[in-house]
Amino acid sequence: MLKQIEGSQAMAQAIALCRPEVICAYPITPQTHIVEGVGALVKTGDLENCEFINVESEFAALSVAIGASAAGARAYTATASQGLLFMAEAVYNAAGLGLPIVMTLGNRAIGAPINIWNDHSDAMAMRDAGWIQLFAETNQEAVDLHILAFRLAEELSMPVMVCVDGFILTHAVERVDIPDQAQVDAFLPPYDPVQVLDPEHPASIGAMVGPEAFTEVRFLAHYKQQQALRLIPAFSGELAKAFGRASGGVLRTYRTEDAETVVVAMGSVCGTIKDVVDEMRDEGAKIGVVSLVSYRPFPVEELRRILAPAKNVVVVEKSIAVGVGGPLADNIDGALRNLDGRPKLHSAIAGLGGRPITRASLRRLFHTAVENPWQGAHFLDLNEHAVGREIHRVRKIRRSGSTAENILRQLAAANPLPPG
Amino acid sequence: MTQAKTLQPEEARQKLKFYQKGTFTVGNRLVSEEERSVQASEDRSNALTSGHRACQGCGEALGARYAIDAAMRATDSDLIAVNATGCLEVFTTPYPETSWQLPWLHSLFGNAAAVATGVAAAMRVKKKKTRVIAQGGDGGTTDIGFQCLSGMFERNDDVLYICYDNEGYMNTGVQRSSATPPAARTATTPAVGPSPGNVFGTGKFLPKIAVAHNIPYVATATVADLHDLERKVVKAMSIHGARYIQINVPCPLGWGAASCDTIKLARLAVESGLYPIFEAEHGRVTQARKIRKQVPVREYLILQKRFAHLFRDGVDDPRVARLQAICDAHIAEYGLLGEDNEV
Amino acid sequence: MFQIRIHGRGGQGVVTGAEMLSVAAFVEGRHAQAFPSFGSERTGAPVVAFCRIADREIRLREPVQDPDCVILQDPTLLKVIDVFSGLKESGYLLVNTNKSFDELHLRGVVEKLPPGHAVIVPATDLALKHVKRPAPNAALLGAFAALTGLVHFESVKRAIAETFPGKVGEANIAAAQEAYDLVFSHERAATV
Amino acid sequence: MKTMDHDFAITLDVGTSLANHTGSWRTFRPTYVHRLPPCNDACPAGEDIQGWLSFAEAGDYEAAWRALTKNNPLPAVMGRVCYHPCENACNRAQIDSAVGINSVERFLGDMAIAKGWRFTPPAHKSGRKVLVVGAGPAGLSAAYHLALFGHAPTIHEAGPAPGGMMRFGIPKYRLPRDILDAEVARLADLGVRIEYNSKVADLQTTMKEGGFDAAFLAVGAHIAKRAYIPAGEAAKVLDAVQVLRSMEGEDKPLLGRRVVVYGGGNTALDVARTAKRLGAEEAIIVYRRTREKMPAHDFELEEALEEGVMMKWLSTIKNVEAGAITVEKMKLDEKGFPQPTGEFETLEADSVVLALGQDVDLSLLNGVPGLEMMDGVVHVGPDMMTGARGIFAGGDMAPSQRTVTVAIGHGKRAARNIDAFLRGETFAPPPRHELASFDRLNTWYYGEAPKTMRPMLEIARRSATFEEVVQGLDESNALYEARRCLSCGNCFECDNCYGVCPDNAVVKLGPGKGFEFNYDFCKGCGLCASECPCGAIAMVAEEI
Repeated sequence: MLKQIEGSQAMAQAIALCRPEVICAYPITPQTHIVEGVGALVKTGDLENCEFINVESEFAALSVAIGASAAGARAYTATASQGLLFMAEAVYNAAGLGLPIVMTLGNRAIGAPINIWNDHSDAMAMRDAGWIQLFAETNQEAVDLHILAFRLAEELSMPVMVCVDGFILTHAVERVDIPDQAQVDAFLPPYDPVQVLDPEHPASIGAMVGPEAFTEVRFLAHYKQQQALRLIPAFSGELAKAFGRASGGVLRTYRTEDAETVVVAMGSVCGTIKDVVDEMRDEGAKIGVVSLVSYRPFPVEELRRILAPAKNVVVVEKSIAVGVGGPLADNIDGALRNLDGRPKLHSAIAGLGGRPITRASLRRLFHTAVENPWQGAHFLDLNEHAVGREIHRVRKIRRSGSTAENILRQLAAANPLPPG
Repeated sequence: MTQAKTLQPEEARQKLKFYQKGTFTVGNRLVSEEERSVQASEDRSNALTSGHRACQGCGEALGARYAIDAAMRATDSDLIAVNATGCLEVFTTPYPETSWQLPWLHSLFGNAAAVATGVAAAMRVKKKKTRVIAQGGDGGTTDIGFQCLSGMFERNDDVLYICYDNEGYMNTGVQRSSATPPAARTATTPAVGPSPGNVFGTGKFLPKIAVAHNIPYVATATVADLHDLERKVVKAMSIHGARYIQINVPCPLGWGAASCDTIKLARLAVESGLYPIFEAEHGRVTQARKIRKQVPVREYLILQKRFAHLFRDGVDDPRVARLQAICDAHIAEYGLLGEDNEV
Repeated sequence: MFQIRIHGRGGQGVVTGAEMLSVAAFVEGRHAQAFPSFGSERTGAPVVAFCRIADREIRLREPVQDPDCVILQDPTLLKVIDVFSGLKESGYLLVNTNKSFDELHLRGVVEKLPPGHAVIVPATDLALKHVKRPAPNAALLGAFAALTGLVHFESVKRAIAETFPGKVGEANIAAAQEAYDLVFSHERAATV
Repeated sequence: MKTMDHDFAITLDVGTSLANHTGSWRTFRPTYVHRLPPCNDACPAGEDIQGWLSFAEAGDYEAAWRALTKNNPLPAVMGRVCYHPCENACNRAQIDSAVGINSVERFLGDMAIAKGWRFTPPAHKSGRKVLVVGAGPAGLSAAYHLALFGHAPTIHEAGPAPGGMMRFGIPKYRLPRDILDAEVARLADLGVRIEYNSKVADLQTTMKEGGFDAAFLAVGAHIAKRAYIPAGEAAKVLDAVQVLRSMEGEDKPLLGRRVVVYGGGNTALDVARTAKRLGAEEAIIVYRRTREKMPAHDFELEEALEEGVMMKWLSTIKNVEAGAITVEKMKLDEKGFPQPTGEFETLEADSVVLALGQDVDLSLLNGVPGLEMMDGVVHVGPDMMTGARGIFAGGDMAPSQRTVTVAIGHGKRAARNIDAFLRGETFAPPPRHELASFDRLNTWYYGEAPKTMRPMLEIARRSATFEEVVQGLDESNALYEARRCLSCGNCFECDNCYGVCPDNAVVKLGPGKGFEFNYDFCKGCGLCASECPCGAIAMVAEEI
């Protein structure tokens, strides 16, 4: 059913349609509306057979989900940013234990400095935890990916993180087609765990594994996650048939067929990029974009196939691995490894801490990549004046205090009114 | 015939009932199987079975089997255990062998209470009667697991949390925890300098904090009093909601004591008043186990190398008196002296 | 694509206004996107919300930089921020005030816009009258429908009713109706 | 239980650690041992007290009685007259008070009489004949054991009735005669022949005529020791043996209203208490030393004092006249010996009874070659055999304490050696276990349970009648008392080892079968040994 609805509410309804049995809620901006939404559905009785547990921290949230999932219940939770880091230990643990928990990540920057706005630092911090990470471009896709996530998680006994840009999607009201219960039930069978805590069939789950078998355990986790590269398209196909629309897949291409410049990005920014691609195509530029849905597992073969013919690959990503550069760019670089005549790779860091990524800036970026390429990571719309002054000042005075504070002071001095 | 001093029938029956040799021992050949302790039974579940890698004389291994076997009997073996990281976890489940014989889950060091909440929630939503126990050492309970534990208490989740309190981080090599007693030497409170060992005036006695959550049941116990321990576990399993039992389990390695003294130390901890044994229901202390044969705390301390610095050069350190004062305070607070109404 | 930017203060229903507007467009089978200037809005702080309306899927996620319409819920913001930033020359301006554009020193802005594209409406007064709360957003949407003709007033009414079920919705609809009527008559007067 | 399909390595099948044999960690191994309980150790009759108490505490009184009578055929008697050194040795005395072993023994003995329990006769008869001289405790005991061995013992008793000094030396109020008779009858029932009024004057002749293969001599000390005391012609001076023996006949001794007894042993007390019962207004015991030095048992003195017997400490009788005696006051020197002070005192006395000890009539041994006699007793070896082959001796005849219990022990030991002798072998006593001393116990596990006091006959009746002074226990009291036993040194199946083993390495074998260690898993921590209440587990170093 088509609705004009806030993204968080749409996701809440979709999650409820997946019949989760245990939901763990802890507030953190910007995912809060989602669990509030599901919680209300539990309270009203619209979502039956569901324990909604208000926990005392994100660490507990995922831990409760771990217990519930190990005991055979379909478990769900949501978090963001600091919350994900606070539960980091449990994030790895859930994956290690092979528990098919689904978690929404309302992507948000990580402090300090504290920042509640969108970027992908949080997802990147947990990219190696063993979870499948799927990035939604729209709220429609966010809805569909959640339904797909439960199917995928339970098929593989592996947790899935659905990454949704905080505010940009979670708080955006837009048109979303919410499937009905019968459609979801037909797509998503009841949870039938491979292993479960059961007094009838006792086992010890969570053993200590030493050097003699740890490598094998990790190999198997890696092997298992790669199965998702096959399953995600398969399930997306099923879902398209059932719901009458294409969602998911490991990635989607837009006007890449003859593109000399291919942009790669994840999440909601892909929409803006598509608009820019259309504009530039209209101007004659051979440009396309790849929207990467599955960041983990990383679709190396698929990316090689698509990117190989291009001359330039521009990676636009909302995170910075301090000291290295863009982690997505690094992964793309890895995908192109040893490729003969491989395209040039241009890494751009954009939208950190919620800075708007505008069409204008992107156009400039794509032109520059082709005409005047840079080395290393490019920070889109960087206030070079502010950083230049700070670098200069730090060179002069040691112990100059917090860089963030200093830049804020400078900005305030330079521009008394924040931009509208 | 005139009776001089003889037992009245009621009195005699009372005495016979408790058959002197069987009052405190694990079993008693003269009472029926049902009246004996779980541990006396040939059919006990041995939930924690042989072949585990605990040190010789491990109090925790003992306490865990006591508690879980009792819970197994109380639940007709319809039980799931969640374990925090720590000695108990490491010595029972190193790949490829486990010593547990019930469904058991280990997740992390600090989240056992929350994981157990999840298991309990799953059982509720699945409409199963299966009961849930979370267990961990004092580090996993009073320190790193404290937040999850408090949350579980506060929500009154249907979980019995058992803390095996050996007063330190033994798994990592005997470091101080918030359950380490004053003056005790640990790897992080070495017995050097002007104030050797752990400082006075710190630490926390978690059972009181548990009581402050107004949960249905809180109790302390030791491996030295099996009947008391089993009774408390059985009682806990008869209650739904959040429950907490803290069991004193001496650690021969960490305490620097002979492996054969494990139970004796637990006994002396109680009999000195250092470790008050009580139970509380809904925020109120309802019973305190009386001291049977009071001993000065010195007798307890002197058996342990972690307190050896208190007895150097044949002179008692003034800290011994301070520890005795702690015992005396416990005795006064919980009313540990006098006749015990319950045996 | 038609882009609207709404300026107001926390508590004035700025975000809800944008959302209701998107619903009104949705009701008409169009694509619409509403989103706030993301942040931890506290009551009284300057707040911006955006709405895009189009006849095809809206992919753009950047904040509205070059609005087709600016709705100013609170004229006191004029001293704080540049609410007209990027406003298209063919754009619309809707200001909630009891004063005139001259009194607000907005003559210059209004004159840049096509005639009849700038209008004032005492939305807060209307809200106080009908809703008994200083929440001018519904009234402004009524005025917006009248000013731009982008959405039918019937759609605005449905959007308000979906957002505020029951009596509150009716009161808001009444406020919107009065604003609509006010602007509609004003516009007709201007065009006649 | 089906195994689940599960993850590699991180999920494990239950109980798989049984493959890990932690027994290899062990440097000390626990072993179950039997240690000798101090009661058994102290019992002159060699009773397995702890053994029979363990039946009694389970309420199986017949089994208890049968276990008891393996060593002692006269529990009802012994339950009255034994001075119970077992109780003095009892470890429980260090906790609260000794277990009332003697009272439980009497309870069992009395129950056996009441229920008519009989001894089980031996399966085989040897056809060998053994002469037993004297039907006192030693003789009866030896005859009993010999009968159980299948031999044919015949007791020649000089007197008209069995019991020896039990009958002629112990007053009725301490040992009712029907009890004695009942237990002797049970022996006769087993096949012990007793010929009364059959004094053996010449051992060799009797043996030859009777065709005996061996002999056990157990003649009691019936001859009173005398001391020279100047006495007037009208003075009435008797000896204790004479007085107590005449109590068994028709004519009771005439002692008068004021009786003085001279001596400090149990016999002196018996005489004084008998005198009170015969109507004496005053019974005074004159003893040359102090209460602390008195050889008589303190509990008997207490009973005597309760009954009105008076004591004259630190006094010797210098002269006896009709109606009065003169005593000299004594004082103890530095070494504790009484020394005369030269101070004299006169006491009224209608009679004086000397209770200064007894001797054995050894005349029957005249002419037996190889016998060695010294200080009025026959020298015997550890096997109770005298210097003459095949001739054994015990009881008062052999050098030792002269108590009924010692005599019963002698009888048993002699019987075992006679049995071996008859088979041409040497009896080798089993090695004695290490003593289960108090420090071997973990007394924490024993509940608080003070000793049950045996009811006493009220004072008024005690001084007027010969009714038994000390009463028996009823069943609940006896059971309670039996259960006070700590079972020192011997497993009583308390399950402590089974319970306290952190490695589940103790296997419970079922009721009555005890436990065994599973050395595959025992790490040798020693908790089982420490927490064994009764010290029945020893830690032994592993051989490396």
